[in-house]
Amino acid sequence: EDVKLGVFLGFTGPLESLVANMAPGAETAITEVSESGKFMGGSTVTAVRADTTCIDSAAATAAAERLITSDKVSGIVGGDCSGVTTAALTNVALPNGMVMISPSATSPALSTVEDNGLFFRTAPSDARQGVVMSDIIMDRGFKEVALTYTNNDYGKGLADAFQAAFEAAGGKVTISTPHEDGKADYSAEVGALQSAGGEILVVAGYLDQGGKGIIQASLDTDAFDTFVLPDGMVGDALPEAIGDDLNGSFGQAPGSDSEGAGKLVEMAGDAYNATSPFSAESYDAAALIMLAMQAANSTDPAAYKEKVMDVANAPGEKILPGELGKALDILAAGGEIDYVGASNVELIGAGESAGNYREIEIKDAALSTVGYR
Amino acid sequence: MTMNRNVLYFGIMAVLLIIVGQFQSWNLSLSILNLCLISAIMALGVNIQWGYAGLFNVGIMGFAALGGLAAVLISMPPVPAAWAAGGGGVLLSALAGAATIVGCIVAYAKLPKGGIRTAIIVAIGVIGFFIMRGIFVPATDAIESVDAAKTGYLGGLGLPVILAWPVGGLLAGGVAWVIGKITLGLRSDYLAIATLGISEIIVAVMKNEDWMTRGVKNVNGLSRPVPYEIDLQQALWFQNLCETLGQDVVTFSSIFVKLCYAGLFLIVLLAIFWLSERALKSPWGRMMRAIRDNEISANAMGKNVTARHLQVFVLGSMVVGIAGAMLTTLDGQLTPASYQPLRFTFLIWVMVIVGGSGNNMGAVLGGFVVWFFWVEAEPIGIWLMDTLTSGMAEDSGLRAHLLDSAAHMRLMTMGVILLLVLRFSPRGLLPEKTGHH
Amino acid sequence: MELLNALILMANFVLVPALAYGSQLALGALGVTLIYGILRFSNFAHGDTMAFGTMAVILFTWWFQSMGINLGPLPTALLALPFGIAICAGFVLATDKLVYKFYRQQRAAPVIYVIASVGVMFVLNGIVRFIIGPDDQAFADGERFIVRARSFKEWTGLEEGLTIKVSQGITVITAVLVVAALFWFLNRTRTGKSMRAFSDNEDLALLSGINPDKVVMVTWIIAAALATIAGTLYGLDKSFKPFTYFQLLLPIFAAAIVGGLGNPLGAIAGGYVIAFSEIMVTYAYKKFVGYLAPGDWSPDSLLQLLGTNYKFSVSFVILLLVLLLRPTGLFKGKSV
Amino acid sequence: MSFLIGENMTGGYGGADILHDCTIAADQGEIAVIVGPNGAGKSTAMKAVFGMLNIHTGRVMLDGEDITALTPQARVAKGMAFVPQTSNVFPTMSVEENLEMGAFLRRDNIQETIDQVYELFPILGDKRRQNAGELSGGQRQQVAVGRALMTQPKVLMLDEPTAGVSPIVMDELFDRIIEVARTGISILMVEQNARQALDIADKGYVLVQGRNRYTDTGQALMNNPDVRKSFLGG
Amino acid sequence: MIKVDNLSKRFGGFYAVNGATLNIATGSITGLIGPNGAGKTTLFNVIAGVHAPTGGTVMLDGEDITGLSPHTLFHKGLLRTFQIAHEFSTMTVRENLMMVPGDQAGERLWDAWFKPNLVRAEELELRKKADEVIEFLEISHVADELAGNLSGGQKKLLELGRTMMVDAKIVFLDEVGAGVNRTLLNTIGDAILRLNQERGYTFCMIEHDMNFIGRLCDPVICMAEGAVLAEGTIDEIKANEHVIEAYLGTGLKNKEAKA
Ligand SMILES: Nc1ncnc2c1ncn2[C@@H]1O[C@H](COP(=O)(O)OP(=O)(O)OP(=O)(O)O)[C@@H](O)[C@H]1O
Ligand SMILES: Nc1ncnc2c1ncn2[C@@H]1O[C@H](COP(=O)(O)OP(=O)(O)OP(=O)(O)O)[C@@H](O)[C@H]1O
Ligand SMILES: CC(C)C[C@H](N)C(=O)O
Ligand SMILES: [Mg+2]
Ligand SMILES: [Mg+2]
Repeated sequence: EDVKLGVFLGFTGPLESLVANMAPGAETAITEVSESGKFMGGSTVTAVRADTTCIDSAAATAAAERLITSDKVSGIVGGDCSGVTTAALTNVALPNGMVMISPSATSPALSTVEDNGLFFRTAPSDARQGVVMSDIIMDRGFKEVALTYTNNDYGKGLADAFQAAFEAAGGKVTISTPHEDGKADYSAEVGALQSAGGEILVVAGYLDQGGKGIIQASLDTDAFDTFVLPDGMVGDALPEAIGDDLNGSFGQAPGSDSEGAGKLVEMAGDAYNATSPFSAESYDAAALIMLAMQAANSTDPAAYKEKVMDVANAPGEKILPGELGKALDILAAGGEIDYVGASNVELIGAGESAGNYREIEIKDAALSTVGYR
Repeated sequence: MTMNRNVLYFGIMAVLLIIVGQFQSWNLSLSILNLCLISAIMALGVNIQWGYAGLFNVGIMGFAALGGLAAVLISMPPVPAAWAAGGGGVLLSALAGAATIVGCIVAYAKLPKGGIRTAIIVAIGVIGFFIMRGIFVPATDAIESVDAAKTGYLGGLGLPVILAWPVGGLLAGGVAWVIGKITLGLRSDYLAIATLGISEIIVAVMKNEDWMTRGVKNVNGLSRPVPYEIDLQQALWFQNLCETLGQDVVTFSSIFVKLCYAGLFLIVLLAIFWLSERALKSPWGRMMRAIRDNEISANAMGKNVTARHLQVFVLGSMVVGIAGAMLTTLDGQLTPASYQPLRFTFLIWVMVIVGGSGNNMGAVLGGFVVWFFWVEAEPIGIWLMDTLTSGMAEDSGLRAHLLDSAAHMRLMTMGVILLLVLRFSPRGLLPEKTGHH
Repeated sequence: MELLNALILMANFVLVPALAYGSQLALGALGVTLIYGILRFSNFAHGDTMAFGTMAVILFTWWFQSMGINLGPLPTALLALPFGIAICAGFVLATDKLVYKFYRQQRAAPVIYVIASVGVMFVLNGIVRFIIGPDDQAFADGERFIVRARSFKEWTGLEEGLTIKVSQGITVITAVLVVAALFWFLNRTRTGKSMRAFSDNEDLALLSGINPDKVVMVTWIIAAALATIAGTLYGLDKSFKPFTYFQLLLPIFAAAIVGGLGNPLGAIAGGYVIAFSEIMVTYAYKKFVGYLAPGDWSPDSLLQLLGTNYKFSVSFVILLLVLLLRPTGLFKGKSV
Repeated sequence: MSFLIGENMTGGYGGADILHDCTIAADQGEIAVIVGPNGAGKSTAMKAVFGMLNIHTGRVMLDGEDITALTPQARVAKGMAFVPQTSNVFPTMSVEENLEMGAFLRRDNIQETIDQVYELFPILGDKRRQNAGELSGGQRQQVAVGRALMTQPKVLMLDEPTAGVSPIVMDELFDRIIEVARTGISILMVEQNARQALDIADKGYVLVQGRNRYTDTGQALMNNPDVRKSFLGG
Repeated sequence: MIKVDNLSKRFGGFYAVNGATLNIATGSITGLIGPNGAGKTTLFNVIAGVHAPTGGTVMLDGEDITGLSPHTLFHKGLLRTFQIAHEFSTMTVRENLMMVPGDQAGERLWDAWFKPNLVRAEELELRKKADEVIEFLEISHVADELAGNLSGGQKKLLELGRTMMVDAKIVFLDEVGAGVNRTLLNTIGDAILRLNQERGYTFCMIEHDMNFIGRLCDPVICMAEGAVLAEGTIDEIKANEHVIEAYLGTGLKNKEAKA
């Protein structure tokens, strides 16, 4: 039997370059499982790509529709952006009883969305990240920050969460201003941010989008020299592109002490960049679906949706990327696993990642991990 | 001849949808159909403006967004806590704004012309603006902090969402009236960029005024004019129905829902089509064509060109607004960030031109054809790449690259289709019939 | 001292960036305005043509870099520019032959060209992403700064710094030169005049012995050159990413329209109007006023007229105001 | 055989034929005038001679050479010039630039010719910097004729050059045309101011419904009562 | 009927009309002549509301109509034709005529939608009228042709035909004769006379054909450089030295030499 999984990400549109590393992440897991020969008594798994466009709900809905009703997938990895994910979930997945595990939709609103237990995410809600980021900044002794966010549900949600946490802890946000991604010029934003003042600049954006533009322009004009980088900004591409000037900037991204992330990077090799944001989460999302199927011994979403939390959390044997074959064996034998994966998956609440964060700092124009929270 | 063409093209369209139904799925086919219907309505709206009157409105996106806004304002339940926190303030600031405008108008009318008048008007405007903002900003801050993750806005009226369709039309029409008053003196591409700009402004407001629309946090869970699949799946009569039809309950429930939507949309489409067609074929349509052809001359022949432009601008925008409200209803959510000119303005224009501007049938056909390929271009692109690369070695770099690029082939496929249609029938698939009366 | 600080602050955050951004828009708008002026349609594929040309330049730049050829302090891309222009021109001419020529023969309405250009835009979109991918590409090298804020502060002892990037300098100079050249070309040379004649009255141009094919060809070549130059300079200053080039289309059109379509001077003026209005209206004047105000007093509020989230809207409001006063733009553009 | 001749031309704009076996010709130094009712096909015949319209039968000869297949530009290069009846100026170019465009193919100094045109139509000299689109109807017509004169052609074809010009300018124009013809240039002209035109014409054609109805010398046509009554307004 | 008082119109720094003062008597056929660029068309354009005047007033039957828009003036019975034909080129000749009458029920959306019978009856009426005009202008064979495909002269005829579709008070004709066959022009002249006598139209016409002017017009006004140069009967005008110098000229010089 051949099982199909939908890889439902924004292959075109404003996040296309992030997705270039997310989709292979998910597909790595799929190939791994498929080639192990141990999945549900020797079934193979294939990935079917579909484009969310990240922004066009109608197109995303149609694509999800196609995945479920025409390609007959048994589970969906995706979507990527919170907006289209919500649309596809409520309009298509829910009525059709399809499981969706999103690697990257982090909007706090998704925690409470009505989902009949069909929706999970391997990314934590931004409500949590806001608190973590606030702690990190406070711990480093900064009391006054300027804040800019990418103007979408992710950026806004994260910025709100952060501002609330930071102000509750006694800090001051001098200005909170959105920026649009993919725009031609960010001089206006940088001018306003600099004028408002602040010791450092928090950039809740995307590293290859407006976020990078803002940082570049800030450095060029010497508006700020230290930046706080939340998940969407953490990736090798940024220090690579900007160089030594970024040294001293810090931030956090979902992730944990696990060796999982490193493993995935090894597995990815040169084919894609597994340290790119949400690449690891994509691998995990795909893995979780297949492991849950194995545990339920069924590809019927109604059956395996119950197993997702079980395989993701303790008790059981810890599973890292590259060990999916082992996990399948254990599950087939009726054993239990605690999937750790590339992003140290721990599902809480309504099925979202608990939110382990890796604190990073830029040193010598490269990311380095300085701790975990 | 044209009759045959109509039948032929719509026949082909039907066959395409059936093929999708048979080979992909009926669910997909129906959801394409639903979007086709909505697109057709939008295309009709644009056709009324461009095809009838030659108004180059590139602000479709804004009017569609206003329709979407109406859906939220009509159907979402009100948020009492938010109203308590800042509802009064918002109303008050609206009053202040209105008072400022009235003040300016009165000053303009009553005072003698000259520098002093200008100064006073500016003063009233500036002071009024700051008073308004002084009330407005704290009120909206208060509203937005009411459970921001879930609400943080005033909510709507909690009425049945279907009411939002006409209201969306009225809202879009009202705004169009104001815009038209300001911009309709502009010609061709100047009007185009002005309307484009205004539509960007409308969307920017929807994206940033969280107290009204939740901004980029989106409004989810709009109510529906048709039953929910989950409810159907549980309803006894529906299960029986499925049994008699020999259908799977889950699949058929979503098919059923889509059919309900399709029915509603079709009714709206037919009504608007009938009205448009009737108008076009009447002396009113002849007058509009004359205006489109030569404004100076039409004006000299006693036609009030400005008034007619405004009329047709408002009507067309209303139609787009209705379609916008329908679309948001179908989506079940309002995501202001999804209003992108490419999708909501250019694509609609492509529909009108590919279909045949000036011809209502053409606009409808354009809506169908273009939406169909907009959605199906992706699988077509992938299929194309697969076929192209099937001869290559499994591990060839080029093959991987080609397959990776398949998704981008969507735009490309779309472009190629567009260019081919325009090449082989430059005036659209169903060209306007000129010289007919 | 305080006054100097205030001035440098404005220069650093308003004047220099707006000049550079304005010039970038102007260079893009020149291409749009030229096509409109001569071939009489709004070319929506221009943004993607810029991306295509820049892509060609980048590929050559990489090649030169790999061979160790460079221009010292100047970016290698400048060396690659002529090659990029040649490729882009070739491509654009092919497009004309395959797409637009047919409509010219048909004497199609301008809107048909516009929509055809949307089709070309889609196709170009795909081609560029296909060849170079959707990602950011770095290709700038050489010296980055003419003046750097930190060094500036050290030299002058002022609190505020001033940055001028090499790319900004090149952009502004190029924009001015290109406009002057284009203006001279269109109004003073035989070929330039014949192009205007063609745009005015095609039939009569034929009757004057003007070769329409040549006019069209020259127009496209210049447009391709402009697109490539604009795209490359923009890419050097910011970054190259295909999607951004598509997004550039809107402000570019706004600039061309504010200035008056078909008029090169208008394109420049329009570029600056859009850039300055975006930046000045949304700038927070808090710090500026703080420097000027006596003593240590500084305002509490940001003194920002409108949030930067409305910066795009601001430029469109300005555009509207300009059009209401001058319906065909600052410099009396054409309208078809 | 005449210097310029459109022989047995039959053709139209794609629909039904407009011209039927129509022949018009002018010899060197000769003024040939075409008259006829509105819609008779006079302008169409001119366009056919200039290659702006496909004729499926018949041919056009210039100086003994068959030029039927040449494009309009190529005919300009061969020394033909044409003033169309409508939209015959470049509206957003200045008067002077309009004239320069007339001399587009010339490589010699054109200033002298420009001065001659200004002498002929003094008003144009005054308005040399003004855009042609802003001129009055009659002034425009003068620009159009001036533009054609700039070519220094061997054959000059004028489609109603005097429509809308004042009597004094019309006289100047006809005077000039006679002068031009005297230098050996062939002139082919459509006119509704038919009597004045036939008065100076060596040869006249009356075209009706795309066919030659009468062909004779200018004087003979003027004296033909049928022609006078039906086509020259009595 | 029309009183133009000290009217002026400036383009840039140039006065195209410069203090023109004239009267058009009710029931007259007033001729307007003058050298090219004298400002005749501009004068028409200002009177008909196409351009706003720089100064001066225009009265229609004692009512100040300065600066009113063309469509308002149309409904007051003031019609005009254009020197450069402004036909609706993508509509047929018949449609060009049928669209003219104002206040058609079918031009109101509500009636167009919901009162088809009313509209149909009205259309029949209009069509009949249009066909009469077409017949009269001898363009029946092109009645269903697109107006854009007409010959230059035919367009001029259509231009005139449009004024015949309604009951006008005063009609401004800008060189209807230019490019029109002289035999047909005589017929048109007859029609103008008939409209003038039978229906009481007042005409004001710009023309360069002195025979035509002479046959129809009394009085004749000659403009030059934006102002009125002379006014009188045709014979007075023809004899006026200023007019001869500026406008009429003294005939061909080269003719004899040629013969
Ligand atoms: N839009 C304009 N801009 C500048 N000058 C103009 C404009 N329109 C007309 N003029 C000038 O005004 C003067 C009067 O023009 P008008 O068209 O009224 O002349 P006219 O008397 O009708 O001449 P004709 O007999 O040639 O039609 C001309 O010299 C012309 O150049
Ligand atoms: N572009 C065109 N397409 C189709 N038919 C045309 C076109 N131009 C002219 N015709 C038709 O051809 C016929 C002859 O037109 P033409 O312009 O040659 O007349 P003409 O003799 O020059 O008349 P006039 O004296 O009015 O200028 C007319 O019946 C006209 O309707
Ligand atoms: C791909 C991601 C960065 C998306 C983002 N986290 C969102 O929720 O929209
Ligand atoms: Mg003619
Ligand atoms: Mg005139």
